Amino acid sequence: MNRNEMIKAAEAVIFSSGEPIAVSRLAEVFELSPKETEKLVSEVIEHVENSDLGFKIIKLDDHIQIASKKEYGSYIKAAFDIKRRAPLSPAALEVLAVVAYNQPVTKAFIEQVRGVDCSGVVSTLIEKDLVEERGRLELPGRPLLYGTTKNFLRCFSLESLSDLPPLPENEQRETDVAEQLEVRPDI
Amino acid sequence: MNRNEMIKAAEAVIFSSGEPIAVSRLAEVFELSPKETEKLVSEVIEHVENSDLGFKIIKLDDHIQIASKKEYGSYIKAAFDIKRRAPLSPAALEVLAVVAYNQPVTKAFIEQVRGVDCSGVVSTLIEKDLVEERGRLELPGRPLLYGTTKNFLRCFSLESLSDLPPLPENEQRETDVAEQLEVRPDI
Amino acid sequence: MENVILYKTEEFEGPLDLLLQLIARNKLNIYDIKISVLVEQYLEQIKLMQEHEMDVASEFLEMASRLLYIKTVSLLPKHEEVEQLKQELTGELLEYQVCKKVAETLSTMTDGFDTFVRPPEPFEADKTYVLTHDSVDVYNAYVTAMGRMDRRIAVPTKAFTKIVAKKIYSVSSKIIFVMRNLWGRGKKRLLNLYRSAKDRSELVATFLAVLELTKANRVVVSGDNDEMEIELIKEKKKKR
Repeated sequence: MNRNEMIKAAEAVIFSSGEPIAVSRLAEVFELSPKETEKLVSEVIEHVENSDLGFKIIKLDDHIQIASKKEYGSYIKAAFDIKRRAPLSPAALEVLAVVAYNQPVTKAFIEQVRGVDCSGVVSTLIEKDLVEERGRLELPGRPLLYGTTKNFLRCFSLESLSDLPPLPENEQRETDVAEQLEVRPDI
Repeated sequence: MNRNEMIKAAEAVIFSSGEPIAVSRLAEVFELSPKETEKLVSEVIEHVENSDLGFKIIKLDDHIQIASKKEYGSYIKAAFDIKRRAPLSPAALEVLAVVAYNQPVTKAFIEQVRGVDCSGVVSTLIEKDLVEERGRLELPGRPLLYGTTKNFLRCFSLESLSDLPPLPENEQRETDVAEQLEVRPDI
Repeated sequence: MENVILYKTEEFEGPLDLLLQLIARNKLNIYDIKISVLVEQYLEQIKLMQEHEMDVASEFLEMASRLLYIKTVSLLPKHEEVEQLKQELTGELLEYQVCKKVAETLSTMTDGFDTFVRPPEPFEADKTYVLTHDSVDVYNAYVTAMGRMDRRIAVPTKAFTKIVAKKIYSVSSKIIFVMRNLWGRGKKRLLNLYRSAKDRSELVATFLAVLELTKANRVVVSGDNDEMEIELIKEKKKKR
């Protein structure tokens, strides 16, 4: 592999790592001595620097990572804020509803109801501070339990969970199903 | 803000986002018209391209994202101990094909075409972020609809769904059968 | 061992896949399927799967009964229905063939999953949801989600009573029935065997029993249409 290719390969590796990556790891990947690795790292830094992009390579002790340049922070923040204003997806709203009416519930319960995997949606709801963890269920595997947050009450104009619109007739069946599935604890 | 600065700020935003970011979001952040934004995006792509780095900017539908270049994949896998990602099974590819060309589709439609149950395969494709939920069909039972993700476009080197290769020979018949089954919504 | 196909079940993506392979192997015309050839080989294959103690998915059995039904109907004096049934099958096979071809094309298009992206920058952003909704939105979403559950879970007990109440006839019981019928006279009109059948399930079981016995060289069926006769093969006549 020629030098240019090695520099680009190193850039790809550093880019793909969400966290700072140890310089020693690069040494292993490219089978280089510590000294040669140092040289490669400085060439990578120089290459990215010269390209004059919106992000740069930073070195922290013996680790290295790519980060956006501080001077563009306000734009990054603006982009995040816009994203925050995006409404919940229908799938997220359904998962939220299942949690709200049955809390505390396990992921297994939500998946049983919806028939599809919901890990991604649950993490998003936690990030948005609409759902939170509520301890574990005392069953084999000790699955995590989830419930809604105070922010959830605020976003849906509720003073308390008892203000949730009552369910028609089949509220009873509801409980039956939960018992049947044996994933919902009696609390 | 001069042009160069704006290009770099956009790069910072795209980099920071990690996941695909909507071009319309960039338009909001930089307060540009759709046309101006398109121009900005193509300048960003060109700038990163000319810098000849280990990663590049890719377009996915109306979103853009930074991704490592394919040719350095083996180094990334080595660095992060990623096992060779198992190729998709024939079943998974078939389900993906049905979803890609007919989206949004219900599980019932996929099963009709393939003649076998596909719940497990659909869940796997959702976990792999190749397929996602797309709301529900307004029919009794309100079945979930599925479509392909942006990650699907990236993994199959497509800029948009219109880049999918044309169907072999009986394309017409395809549509006829779909209508006949009456499970596909007109969208 | 006869000329059977030694595929494993895992090699078929489903009954349609198996049928396509049989059609290709026998160079059959997909637009005009020779149902008798197909039924025979299809059942052979299913039997092979069962012999290898493989879990034969219900879809394979469903297709078997569908093929048998088409064959049964085609044996009837009046069989306008056959063309339509065959056309439906052809349509499904063509559709599935397109699906397979596209899947193949797609498999050549992957980047080998060799490009990588990175997670968002750890940014001290507050991702707390800020929009407000009416509480009815949660209610509606819940009803939608549960609507699906009603079908998925609440259905079983009631919905299955009909199916459970219905008598299912096993092929083996019908083999005994056919043999018993032939034991005395050794020969009988085929239609008479079917006459006592009370429903489709029993008819199919009897039909399958006759096929099984024919294959095992215990009986021979001759003549055509309603003149068909079934005859018991005596021990000494039996081949090898």
